[in-house]
Amino acid sequence: MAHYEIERTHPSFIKGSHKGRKWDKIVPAFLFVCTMISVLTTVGIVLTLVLESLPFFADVSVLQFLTTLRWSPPAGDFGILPLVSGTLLVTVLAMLVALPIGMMSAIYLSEYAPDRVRRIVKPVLEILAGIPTIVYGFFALTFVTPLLREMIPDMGLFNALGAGVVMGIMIIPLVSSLSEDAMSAVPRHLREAAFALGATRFEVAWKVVVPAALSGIISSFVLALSRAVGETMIVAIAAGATPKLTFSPLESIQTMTGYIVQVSGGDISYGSVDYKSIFAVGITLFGMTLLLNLLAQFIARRFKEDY
Amino acid sequence: ACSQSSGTEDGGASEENSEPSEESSGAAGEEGEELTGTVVINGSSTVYPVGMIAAEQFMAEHPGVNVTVGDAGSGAGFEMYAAGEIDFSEASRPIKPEEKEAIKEAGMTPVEYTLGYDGITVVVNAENDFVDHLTVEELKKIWSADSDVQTWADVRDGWPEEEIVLYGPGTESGTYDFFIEAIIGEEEGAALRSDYTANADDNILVQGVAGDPYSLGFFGYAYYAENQDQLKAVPIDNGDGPVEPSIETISDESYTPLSRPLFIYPNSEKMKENPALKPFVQFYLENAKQFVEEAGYAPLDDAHYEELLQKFEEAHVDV
Amino acid sequence: MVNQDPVLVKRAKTRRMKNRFYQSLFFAATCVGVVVLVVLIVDILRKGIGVLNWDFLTSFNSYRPENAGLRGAIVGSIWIIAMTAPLTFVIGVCSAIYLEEYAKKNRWTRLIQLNISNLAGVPSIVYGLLGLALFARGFGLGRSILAAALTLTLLVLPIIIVASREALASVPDSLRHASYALGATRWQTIYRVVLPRAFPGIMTGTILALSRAIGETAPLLVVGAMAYVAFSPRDVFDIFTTIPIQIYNWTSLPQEEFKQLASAGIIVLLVLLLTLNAFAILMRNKYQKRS
Amino acid sequence: MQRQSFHAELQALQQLLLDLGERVEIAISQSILSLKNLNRKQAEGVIAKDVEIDKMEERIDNGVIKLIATQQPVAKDLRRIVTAMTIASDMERMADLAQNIAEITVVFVEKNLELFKPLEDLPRMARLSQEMVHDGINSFIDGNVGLAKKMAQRDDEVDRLYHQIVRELTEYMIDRREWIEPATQLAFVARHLERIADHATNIAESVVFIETGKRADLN
Amino acid sequence: MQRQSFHAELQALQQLLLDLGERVEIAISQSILSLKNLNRKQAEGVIAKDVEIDKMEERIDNGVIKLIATQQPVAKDLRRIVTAMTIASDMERMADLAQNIAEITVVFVEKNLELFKPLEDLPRMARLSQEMVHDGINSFIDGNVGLAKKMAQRDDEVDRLYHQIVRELTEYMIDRREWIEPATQLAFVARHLERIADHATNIAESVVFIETGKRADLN
Amino acid sequence: MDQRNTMVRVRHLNLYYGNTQALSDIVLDVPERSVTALIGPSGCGKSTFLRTLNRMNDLIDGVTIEGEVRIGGVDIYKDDVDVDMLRKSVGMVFQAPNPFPKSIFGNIAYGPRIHGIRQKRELEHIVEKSLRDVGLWEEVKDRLDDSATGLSGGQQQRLCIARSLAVNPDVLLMDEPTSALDPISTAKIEELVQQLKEQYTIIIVTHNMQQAARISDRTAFFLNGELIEYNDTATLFSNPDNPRTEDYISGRFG
Amino acid sequence: MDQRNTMVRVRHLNLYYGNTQALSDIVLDVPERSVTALIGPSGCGKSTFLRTLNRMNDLIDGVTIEGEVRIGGVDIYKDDVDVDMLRKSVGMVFQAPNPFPKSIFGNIAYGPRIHGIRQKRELEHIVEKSLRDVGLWEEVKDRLDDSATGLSGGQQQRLCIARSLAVNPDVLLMDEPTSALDPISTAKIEELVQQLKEQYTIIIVTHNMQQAARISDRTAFFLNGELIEYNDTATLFSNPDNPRTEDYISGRFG
Ligand SMILES: Nc1ncnc2c1ncn2[C@@H]1O[C@H](COP(=O)(O)OP(=O)(O)OP(=O)(O)O)[C@@H](O)[C@H]1O
Ligand SMILES: Nc1ncnc2c1ncn2[C@@H]1O[C@H](COP(=O)(O)OP(=O)(O)OP(=O)(O)O)[C@@H](O)[C@H]1O
Ligand SMILES: [Mg+2]
Ligand SMILES: [Mg+2]
Ligand SMILES: O=P([O-])([O-])[O-]
Repeated sequence: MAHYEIERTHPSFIKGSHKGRKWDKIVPAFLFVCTMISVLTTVGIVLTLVLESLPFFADVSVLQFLTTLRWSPPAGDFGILPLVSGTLLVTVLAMLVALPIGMMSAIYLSEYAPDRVRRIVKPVLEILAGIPTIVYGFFALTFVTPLLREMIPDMGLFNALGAGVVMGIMIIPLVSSLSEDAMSAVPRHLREAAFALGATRFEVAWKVVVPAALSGIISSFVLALSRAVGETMIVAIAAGATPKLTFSPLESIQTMTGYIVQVSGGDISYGSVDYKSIFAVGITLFGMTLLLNLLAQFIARRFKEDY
Repeated sequence: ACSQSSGTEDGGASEENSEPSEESSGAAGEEGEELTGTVVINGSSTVYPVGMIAAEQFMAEHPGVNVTVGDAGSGAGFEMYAAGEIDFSEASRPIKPEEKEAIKEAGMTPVEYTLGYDGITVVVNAENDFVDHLTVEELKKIWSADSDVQTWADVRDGWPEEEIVLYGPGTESGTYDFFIEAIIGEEEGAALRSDYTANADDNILVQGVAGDPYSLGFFGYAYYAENQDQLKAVPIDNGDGPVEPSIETISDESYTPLSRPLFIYPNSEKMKENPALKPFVQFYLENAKQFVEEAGYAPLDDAHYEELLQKFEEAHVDV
Repeated sequence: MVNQDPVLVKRAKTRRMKNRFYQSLFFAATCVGVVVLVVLIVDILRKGIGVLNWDFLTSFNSYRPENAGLRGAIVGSIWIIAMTAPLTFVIGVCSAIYLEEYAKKNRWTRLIQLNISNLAGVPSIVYGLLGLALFARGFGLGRSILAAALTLTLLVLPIIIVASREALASVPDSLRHASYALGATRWQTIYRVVLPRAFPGIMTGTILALSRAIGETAPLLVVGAMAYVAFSPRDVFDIFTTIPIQIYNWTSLPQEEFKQLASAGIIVLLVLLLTLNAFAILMRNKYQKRS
Repeated sequence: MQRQSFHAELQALQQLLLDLGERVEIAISQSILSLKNLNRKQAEGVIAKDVEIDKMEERIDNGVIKLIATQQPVAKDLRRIVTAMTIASDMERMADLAQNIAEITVVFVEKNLELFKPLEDLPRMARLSQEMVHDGINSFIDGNVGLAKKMAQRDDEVDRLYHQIVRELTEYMIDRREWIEPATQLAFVARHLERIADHATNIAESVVFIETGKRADLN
Repeated sequence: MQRQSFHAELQALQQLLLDLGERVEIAISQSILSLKNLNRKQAEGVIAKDVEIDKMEERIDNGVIKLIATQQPVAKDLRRIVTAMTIASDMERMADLAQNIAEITVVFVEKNLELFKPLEDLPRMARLSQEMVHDGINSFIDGNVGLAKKMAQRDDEVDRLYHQIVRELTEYMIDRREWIEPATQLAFVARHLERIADHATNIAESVVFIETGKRADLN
Repeated sequence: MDQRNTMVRVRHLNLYYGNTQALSDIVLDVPERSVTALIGPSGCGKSTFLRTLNRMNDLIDGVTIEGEVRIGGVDIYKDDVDVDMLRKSVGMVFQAPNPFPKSIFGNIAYGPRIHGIRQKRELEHIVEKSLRDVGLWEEVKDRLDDSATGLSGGQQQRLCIARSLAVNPDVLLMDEPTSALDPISTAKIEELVQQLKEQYTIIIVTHNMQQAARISDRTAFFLNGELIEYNDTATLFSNPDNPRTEDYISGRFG
Repeated sequence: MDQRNTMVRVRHLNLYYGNTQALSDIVLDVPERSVTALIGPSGCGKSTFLRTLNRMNDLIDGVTIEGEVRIGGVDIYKDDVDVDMLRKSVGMVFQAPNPFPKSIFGNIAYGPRIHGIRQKRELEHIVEKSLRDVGLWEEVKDRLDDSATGLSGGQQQRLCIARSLAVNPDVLLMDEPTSALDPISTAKIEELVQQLKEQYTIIIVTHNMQQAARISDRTAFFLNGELIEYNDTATLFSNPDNPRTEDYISGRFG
């Protein structure tokens, strides 16, 4: 091998010959501070909830809080389970509406609809998610529930069903849009592969696109789920304010969020245990959404498909 | 800017720092000169309409003053009072000892003024033709925590054996507390039965009772008054025969025991630093009867309002 | 094609029919959302359009329904958005840039990411509790526009961060490499290549986050929005109300007239939101066409 | 193993060369035999077969061009393929020379010339040349450089024989006038055989080139 | 125009061939001249130059292999490149034959043989062959199939001359015994020239093949 | 070769994307069990033509097709043709390997499953046979349940070919199947194509002319949507009829 | 050629991704103003090696580098080297054309701008010169303000080369610059490389051995992270020293 002993010397990239890189020091520090804000937010939320609920747990033991089957502050019964069951009931109902409809809409939009239709319908559906929730609350109470009561006469005016259905409608676009995004992200060549094997559009959608987009779809489900768990105004208005350990969708119930918003707008003394209980409920709610999100992360990683 | 400016817990004395002095200097209370400043009211949502009427009418006379009214709830009102955040608190129940304690600890003394009454109205569906009245005992039987009333027949013999569907405010409401006090009794831990349909919004309760032929509910009189076509008020017999709620029967205190007093607790300490506050309170009390009526509540007799003014003047001669 | 198995041909027919059936089903499902939206809007229009006029937009609230208007709430909402928008935009985009472009992909970053997606799922009322304790009380901002704006900023921050991160991540690495290979520093690369390309995506996320902020009720109730505000706030320390708060308040009053006003308020809010959404959609369509 | 089709085609090409080599060997031995026995028919057989050999060369040329056009060979593969063409051309030349010898047989028969002495050295030369052809082909197929290089010695022997034969023939011519014509013809035959050996040496050189990438002068 | 570097290399290869052709022409004319004048020095010059010609053929071969290995030519380009090798080999053979003629000159001078009559037909034959070489190269460079095909006629003329010369020389030999040796040598010269013309015809055939992709038998 | 039956018969095919014509009057016959290569510069319509043969162009809005395409004698643009069944008969392999994000087994079994084969035994048989046909069986038989995306690029592409074979097609269309692969994987695929032509009619688009030369029996040269020359591969590459073909294959172009 | 100065001098270079070694003891000298091709099977470390020359590997976490890399005599892994300026001196062109989503002008002017050139006149001059150098000027001079993404693939790649030239590098690294292009665009880029070597030292990775053979002066053959042979291109392709090289270039592999 030849050697070329005479080397060029070219010191232009020795340090010091280049100015104006101060930004590269300042910028990351600033960006880091911004990022820390969201961390501090969590710290703030946890601190607030814990500190404010400490006096409550001084009065009501955690065990009592978790195991008592009744929630009746005037009677001194602080069992979170009725509120949890109310929350779960409404959430399940909402999911029963939102998941199938959202999912089917997503499939229609991504696999069947002509491009023009998709470009119009998708944002139209997204409007549903942007409508303030108190609007939905009254829609549930004054439109949907009466309609439902025509069909199920012995249903109460306040009921989990109406609230759940409307909440489900509200979160349809969460499922349909995000799932559609996930399905659209499935590369075209996978679809072509299936078509080339003689698959029908339905078979392509159901056996190729949906499985490939599963992690995105499940993420959208979980996002919808935590939105449903955390939704306040619809349930406050339409589901009633009756903490009840029940799984009947026809009855009036109360959710955790409903309880918090009603107490914080009520007349009870801020010094009372009753009032402090909203922080205990808040921390439970926070814990539940945290759990859901962890689950979502786990599932998303589990179903992560690389195509 | 507004009058409250700091969240420090040690009361109002230290809070004038950000007060716009150019607005208040020399203008305080002087007749004929333009009054400026801000008054912040918060507290009961029941009393809120009264405060709003007062605010609006006061501002019509004193365009330089801003009066804002919140409806965060009686408890929240006292809370903010203690925190020194508001000039004025409204309540649909008397202040609780622990709330008074908190406010005193912050260096303030809440003075209570009763504005009038809200009659808590027991209502049934307009189609209900068998309920002519209810006694207090019957109400207690229906609503007590250990109640075994399931149908109307359980309340009074001869009434239909139809399930009685109950509507009422939630536990967080002042009305709930008051109803317990008036009907169930005053002992600690007393509660209503928990299987009724609760809601914080009286409008929603109206809908409930109106939509359910065998329902029974209770809420503020104003909500009944606005919906008389769908609801029927139930006369209450407190031993002196059934009395139907109306502005008159509530006003003359013949409608018992469900007449609930409405209060305001102006912040005396704030008056020292907020020149607009005293004129506003004075205006409020001077016209309280009219405001209460206009809001759909029952006023007291004129003598009461004179007493109120007197009490006010005594309390604030120094201001 | 050459010799078709008759069994397969028969099956193919049923498969084709199955496809048709599902196509109809999926179409119907899509219609559900659209139909509900139409019903909802018609319902609200029916209730509220009667009282919607110029006076309604320019008058302050009043105890007389015929005089009551939305002015204080509109101004309040605008104040809050004007505060929230730059705050969330700057903090959100900066966080996203840090996480996507600077942070090493280690456990801490994953933890921060988990934290952010968790924050996105925290119920808004919990933010209200935080805003009350932290901004109104802790920082002594009181029940002010600033406290509310900061609360909403925290509330919608995760939305912007997630959307911006996605927009940044969708910028192909090849562009970054091209820039580095020309001797650009990291910040020059981000500022001149990555951000311009990700901008439409970031804007879409921002607008969607802001429309969420505009429609929020519960946290502002807790932080202390007023129900009756008959003047326009002058600075960020002023007391305020917002459109959804006003709507909520009107619906709780006994008089039927206020309920109509509430519906009219909802119409105003929807128009505002639809305008913002339309803007976001235009952005996105433009962006999608390019890529 | 990669590129099976390429190697199959390369194999086919080598087989063609092998076949061609065999035919050339036969042509050489038969032509010299026909001369020895003055067998006109045999000679004409050799002449007739030359057309086929030309065709085979053509097939090899086309095969090489197709292989290059379609398989982009490089390095040794490429040398092997390209050289196949040179070797085929050498063989075709050998066959031509054998044909020339066969033609001389025909001249002998037609002109009724006589072989003034039994042929000995010429057949020996022919045998040597023919062996060289054989070894050349084998060294190509096996990539056997050693074998190829050894062929150079035999070529020297052939050259020696050639010069000896030409000298002897010249003497015969001087001896007897009627031997002039047949002797001249036989000198040509010797010359042809010497050329055949040269071409065989060319093949050996080609083999060295294929295997080492370097030219060797074995002549 | 695409693939400039490829075409530059192709050009260079053709230039090499052109140079080679010129040298071969010179070798042919000088060898026959040396014989005519029995100029030993001139003959030795031709012999010495043959080494260079061999080297040139080698360069062409290597150029062809490099071009194929690096440029993947197809179709006419490929035929042109591959055939360049065949043509070079033909030329090298012609140069060899010219060298052989020069060697005969040396034999004449060394053995003091006499040219029993002034050479006329042989130089004519040489001129014809040389022209054929010239035309072959030109038709290759220009891709001129017409010119190539015309060369076949000239080859027939050369063959005719060859047979005539060999017949005459045989007669000379029968006439005078001492003419036997020089006449034999001259017969070889004629044979060599005939071969040179054959090789030139091969070039013509190659040109036809390049341009049409088809083999033509012009011999 | 011309003794074989014609598998694909194209007559006067014109194709338009909206108003722009992408294919002009294509006439071409492909004999069965042979490899036909389509070459030509980028955008000349090779892929478009290929996709007319299994009606993949149906998936694109605004495509108009005129003329006749017969596969195994059937005019595939007639109304009564079942497109799904057509695509079953005419397999397709794409430029970049596109395995489904499923297991190796699931990838191969996908086609048979949608066409109604449910029995595990039968599916296993098909999977093994298809994988053997592409020479992948030995490499993957112990990890049939692993994700197909974990395979190397070359293995993935052979898997995709196996997946096409699993539905038992008559014709196999390949659109630049090796352009995303390294030379060694490419060589494997090329060998595979040589083997597969014993059973299938293969039409392959390639940018690589040497590849076309190496593996195909016949080659079609497209230019600007026209079929310029369709010829024996050896002829086309050593002695094309059309000067534009020669210009293209010898790189004298553009 | 051996009279030329050494531009790139690599001594005993080892590179690890985490714990796995990707380059082993590479020793190699690249003379200035020449084209050096890097060939080898997929994953052998060609791209990795290329990226050590402009320290693009710094962008990847967990990379450890040992040994010495000198460019123009300077050890580029010494502490006092300014990486950004190094990358300015050592340009890089990537596999797929990656123009910025800016105008054609904006693409070329990007580099000069970040290095501080602000004057419009000067920028225009640089843009024109760079575009002329890659033979794109005539094609695009009337639409410098159009988006660069509207160009064809081959034009885009030439634009990317022009963009690299605009910051006036000494060395130009190219990682499979034509693998995404059609044959005609490829030919243009190859011609361009031939012209550019008059001024620049070019190191090019290619999967296409014929390309390496066509355009490079010297070729380096990598295998499993080792430099197996580094030789004159003509020698390497006609008569390689190492039998593994011969096996690879003649496709007898894997
Ligand atoms: N979906 C489409 N809509 C409109 N025009 C298209 C579409 N697909 C391809 N074309 C156009 O049709 C022509 C032929 O395209 P096609 O993809 O068949 O070319 P190709 O020969 O396969 O090219 P390549 O070698 O780049 O794959 C091109 O001009 C292309 O721009
Ligand atoms: N970022 C990375 N982290 C870990 N390993 C890597 C990384 N990049 C490359 N490798 C590994 O280093 C080895 C060399 O990779 P490199 O990309 O340099 O190969 P290459 O020769 O360029 O291959 P190709 O021809 O496919 O581009 C491979 O085994 C690869 O898997
Ligand atoms: Mg294509
Ligand atoms: Mg690489
Ligand atoms: O706020 P309230 O007075 O209605 O309880």
